[in-house]
Amino acid sequence: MIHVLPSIIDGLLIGFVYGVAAMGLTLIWGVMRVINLGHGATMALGMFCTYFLFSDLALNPYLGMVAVVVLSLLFGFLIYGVALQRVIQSGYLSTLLATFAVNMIIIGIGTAVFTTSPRNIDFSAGSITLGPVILQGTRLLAALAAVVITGALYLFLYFTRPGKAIRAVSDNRAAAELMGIPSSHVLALAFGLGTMLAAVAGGLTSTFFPFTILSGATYQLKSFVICVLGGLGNPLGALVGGLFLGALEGIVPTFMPVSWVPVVEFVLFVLVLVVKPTGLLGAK
Amino acid sequence: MRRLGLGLTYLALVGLFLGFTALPNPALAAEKTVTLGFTASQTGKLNVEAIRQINGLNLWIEQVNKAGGIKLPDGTVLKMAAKFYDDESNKDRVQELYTRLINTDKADFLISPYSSGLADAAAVVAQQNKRIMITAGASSDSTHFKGFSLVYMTYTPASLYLAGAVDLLAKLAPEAKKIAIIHEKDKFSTDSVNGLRKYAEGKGYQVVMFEGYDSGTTDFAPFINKIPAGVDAVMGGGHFADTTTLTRQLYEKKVQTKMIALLVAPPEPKFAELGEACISVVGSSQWEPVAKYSPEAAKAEGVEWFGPTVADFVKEYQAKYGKEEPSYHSAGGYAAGLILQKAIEKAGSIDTEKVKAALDDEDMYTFYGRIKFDTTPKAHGLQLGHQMIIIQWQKDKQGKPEKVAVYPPAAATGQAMVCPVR
Amino acid sequence: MILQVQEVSKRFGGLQALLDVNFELAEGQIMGLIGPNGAGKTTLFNVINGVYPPTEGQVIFRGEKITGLPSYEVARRGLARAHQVVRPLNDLTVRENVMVGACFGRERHSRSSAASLADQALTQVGLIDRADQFALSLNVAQKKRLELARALAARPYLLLLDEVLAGLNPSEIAGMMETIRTIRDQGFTILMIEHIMQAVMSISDQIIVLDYGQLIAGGNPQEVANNPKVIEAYLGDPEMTARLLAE
Amino acid sequence: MNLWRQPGFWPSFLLVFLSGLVVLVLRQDTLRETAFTVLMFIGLASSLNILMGYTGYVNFGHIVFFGLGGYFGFFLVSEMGWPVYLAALGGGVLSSILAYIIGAAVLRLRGAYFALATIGVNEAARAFVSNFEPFGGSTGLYVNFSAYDRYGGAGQALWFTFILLWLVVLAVIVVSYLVKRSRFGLGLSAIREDEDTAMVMGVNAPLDKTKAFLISAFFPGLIGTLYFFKNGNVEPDDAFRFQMSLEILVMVMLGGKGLLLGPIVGAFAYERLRGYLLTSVIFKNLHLATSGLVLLLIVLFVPGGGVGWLRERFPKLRRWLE
Repeated sequence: MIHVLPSIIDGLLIGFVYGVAAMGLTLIWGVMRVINLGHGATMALGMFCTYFLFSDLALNPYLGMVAVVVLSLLFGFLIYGVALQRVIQSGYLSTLLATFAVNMIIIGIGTAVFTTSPRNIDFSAGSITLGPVILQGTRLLAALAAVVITGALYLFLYFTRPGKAIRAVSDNRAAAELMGIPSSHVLALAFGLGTMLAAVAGGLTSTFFPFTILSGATYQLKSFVICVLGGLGNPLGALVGGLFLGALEGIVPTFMPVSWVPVVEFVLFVLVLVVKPTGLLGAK
Repeated sequence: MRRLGLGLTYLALVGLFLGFTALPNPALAAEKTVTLGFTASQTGKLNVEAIRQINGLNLWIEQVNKAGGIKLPDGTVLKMAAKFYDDESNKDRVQELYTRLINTDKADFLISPYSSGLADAAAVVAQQNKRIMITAGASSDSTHFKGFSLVYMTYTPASLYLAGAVDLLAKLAPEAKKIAIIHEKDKFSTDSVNGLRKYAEGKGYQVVMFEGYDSGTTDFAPFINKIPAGVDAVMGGGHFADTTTLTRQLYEKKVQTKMIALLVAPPEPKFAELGEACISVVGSSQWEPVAKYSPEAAKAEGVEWFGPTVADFVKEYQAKYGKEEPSYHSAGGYAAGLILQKAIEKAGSIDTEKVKAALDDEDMYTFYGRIKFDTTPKAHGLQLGHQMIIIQWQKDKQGKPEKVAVYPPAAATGQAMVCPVR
Repeated sequence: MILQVQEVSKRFGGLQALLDVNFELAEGQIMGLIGPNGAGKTTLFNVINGVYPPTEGQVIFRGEKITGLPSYEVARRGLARAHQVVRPLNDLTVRENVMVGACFGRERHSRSSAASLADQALTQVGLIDRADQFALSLNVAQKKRLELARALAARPYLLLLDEVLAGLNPSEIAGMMETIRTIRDQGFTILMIEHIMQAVMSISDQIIVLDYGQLIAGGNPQEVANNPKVIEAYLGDPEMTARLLAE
Repeated sequence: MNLWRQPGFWPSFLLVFLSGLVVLVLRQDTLRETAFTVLMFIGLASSLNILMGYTGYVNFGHIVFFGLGGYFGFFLVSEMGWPVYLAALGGGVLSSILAYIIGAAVLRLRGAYFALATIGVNEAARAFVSNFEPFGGSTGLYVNFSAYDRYGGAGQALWFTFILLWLVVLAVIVVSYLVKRSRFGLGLSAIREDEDTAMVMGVNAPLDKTKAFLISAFFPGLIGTLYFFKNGNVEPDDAFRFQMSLEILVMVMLGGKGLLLGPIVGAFAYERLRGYLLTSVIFKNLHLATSGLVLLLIVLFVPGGGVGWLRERFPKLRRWLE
């Protein structure tokens, strides 16, 4: 049982990054009632963006993240304007399919341009040995970055005007509109932020895992699980859900084959949805 | 329709044959194009290996045609032509495209796509439509337990892939007892490690960990964390991308063991890009440019030699595709062509039944090693003649990674080393 | 008695929506249910027809306990309802909307007999001309009539009408009142929530008054209108009441 | 009801009937393979339509029944030696039983929550099957080639499988139509439009939507068995491809959900479009992106799908385009 500790720590570190991706998804859901099926593809774009900044411009991946933030925010606005604005009122099926179409377009163009050969950011931040635990520097930094981003998001949502507007719309869309918050701008902003979080999470992941344009799919599914565990529409819940999932991925393999982890994850996902759709944290 | 098409081709061939024998000038031999149909993963997760394989095959086609084609006893000259599609590493596409290759493009012979899973899917279609398929880049034993009679294998079967590594371990570290196996859960890797496990346990080793990961896995931390302390060897892996990542993470996590032996990726030249992480990693290769197969050795064993020598193959390959040395995927692609060429020459025909009989009979040495097929109904087409070469990455004089053949002794170009302290 | 509501209470979290509500409704009558906004009238309807179960108490319909039964079971036993906020099935035609009532109501008609029943009900509410339009295309007054027709087509023993007059103009109200009277004359029992006092007073045989979830009065329109508690809670001004009754 | 007198039934039935017949008459293998794929998607999309179009429950995991039913049917063929038609029936029945169990849990959810849960069900099933040894774990199951002998060799077996698929898809069309025109179907429409109101009107929504789920799940199980039998093997990644689930959904939307003809036209159009893009020189590398663009345009500008648009544009055609 010596390996439990490193396992859990590895899980928690990656959990922070999962959490950031899931926060994006849950923010979009909370404000827009849209399940963004283009989330994974956006993450993959974040990975590529970081990769090219690193390999072509020799930009440190963590500095590169600033560029990723700006670009992905704009990209989010673009998607909202082109694919979502028109159908945002037509119910969840339309928006699901619109985001799925965006996903197909990104993956399609990505495959044609980047091919699907795996890429690797050859960046090492060393590793730290603490007794039986060996921590990879890149994972540690990614977790740190995730905490910083969460903090920044919190400050934004609670202490700025647009942030408060987003929260207001998330809580009650009809009421917020009555009070004159420009809903459509808020929706665009929320989608931009969600996209940004996805791209950043992708960028962070790319510093320690190889990736292709298709890599986002796995993380997108994990994000769904996390959002449901943490309560759909609850950004803080998403972070906690991410940590929970990370820890689960660390603990479960210690007593059953690793390949059973997804079975546990998705069964848990369905159970929580059915029994407590507000999430493990949420009120009944 | 197909029957009709075949019949017509027959009639045409017979007609041509009669026509030309009647003609006084034998120099005007009939020329016929033989279509080789295959799909390749130009996109999808297996494209690196697949493209090498295609390069090998295309080199063979080019050389055959340059040499004037295959001449049949009746004077017909066969020119080779390739017809291929991108299968995107997707099985559905493979089946759809092979059906198309057979029925629409009228392929005479089929070469398999790269990887056991895809080859398996294609083999079903080949057999259903009664076409001969030479599999290259596919080594699942199980493909040949399904009752196919027209599918022939170029590679050493998966179950024997890492057997040499176990033998090497016994030599290198006689006190070693415990092996941990981490493998991709696809057909090929599963067949390999099942064979490995059986072989290792037969030799008295203890398999202390046996875990599979999904194709496309990038995070191996949960697996690496499960490796028990004091393990003597870590074995397994899968295909290039995942095995490379596994190797890197084994290094980053400072896993201490005597030997790391992995599938598929280590023989690849690109594996050297891992730098320090690849040092001492052992892999098994279907073929290496340093291989010592020669017409003389073949003669000593009393087996016929066929095709170019190892040196010629490497030279021609580099001339066509640039500096990079051919890998075993490329060699396998070329060898698949040779297998077919030899059989067609022997059969003196491209008739499926006749070529099949020639293939069943085939026993030869090539630059790629010996080729001989199982002809029992239970495992028809399984490769019996060919042997694996065990390689290891070591540091050369400049400290750069260098690939050394270490086993079997007959093929070795250097001494094997134990995994250094990390 | 066709309907007996016995000591029904309903609590949502900390909110006591209904408390100890008791009343009985005799067959063939029209009973008006009145009370200020938020008094719990629609909640009472929801409890009666099984949208949610009461926290305490019993609902007995035609001698049978229906407390806690799901709403479709209640509907099958012969209790139909027209909603306050119209809820047409938008992508179905008007006729199909009404057929749903006939198919799944008390008599459980087959699709073909439901069609003719639907046409009858549509004729009765004066919507037959629009039978083939999509429900989406109706205006509010027409949608109200559609609600009524749908409930009627179920051939219920008891009709719950939730503010079917709200949002209609005076001539539409007169028409609807006429329709309700004919329905009663055909032998349906009706329990109706209504805000338009003049209408409810003139049409009801009995009236009960709900205030803050409690029943504060009951009786014929005259009695209720003169009940000081009612006047205090709801009507506010006795003179106004007198005027209303005089009209 | 006399099916033969229903104008809304004929176009759909004839379309599928004749296209199958043409393939049988021409007897070309390549054509059969293409037709097999198209028919398969018509069957899958039409069966999804029963739940998604008629009942309004958007199932992202329709493929789970294709996978599980197909796996079970294939298991019956390869391990138990059943003839393929009985095995397919077995696969269908198992799918329905599973739908009953899964439905008991997830049909309590509505809207996007239901959609999300079905994604989870699909992933859980895939992960489970790839660890489930009786089904061959991650490497799946295969039939020995001799299994085709009882149908007169592999070539004949493929034709036989094609005919079975054709019949199954015709059955899907007939059942879809009967459901749509029945009292039960009217109840489903009511549930789709407003479930609470439907219940107040007497529709037993929990039971009816479970029934719709069962029917909708039955056919993918049948089709899955036939498909894997044709392929000769089954593996978890082929059986539970989320992408394929989404494609089926796209087909329903493309043609028009809730209509009998919609999924047929949608499946046909989508498959042919993809086939064209894949073989075209210009679009070969961009086929996915182009399909995505087409989907986006449909969602944004023709939400009723192709057939839905025709119905709106030409009201006179409505009775034919059900």
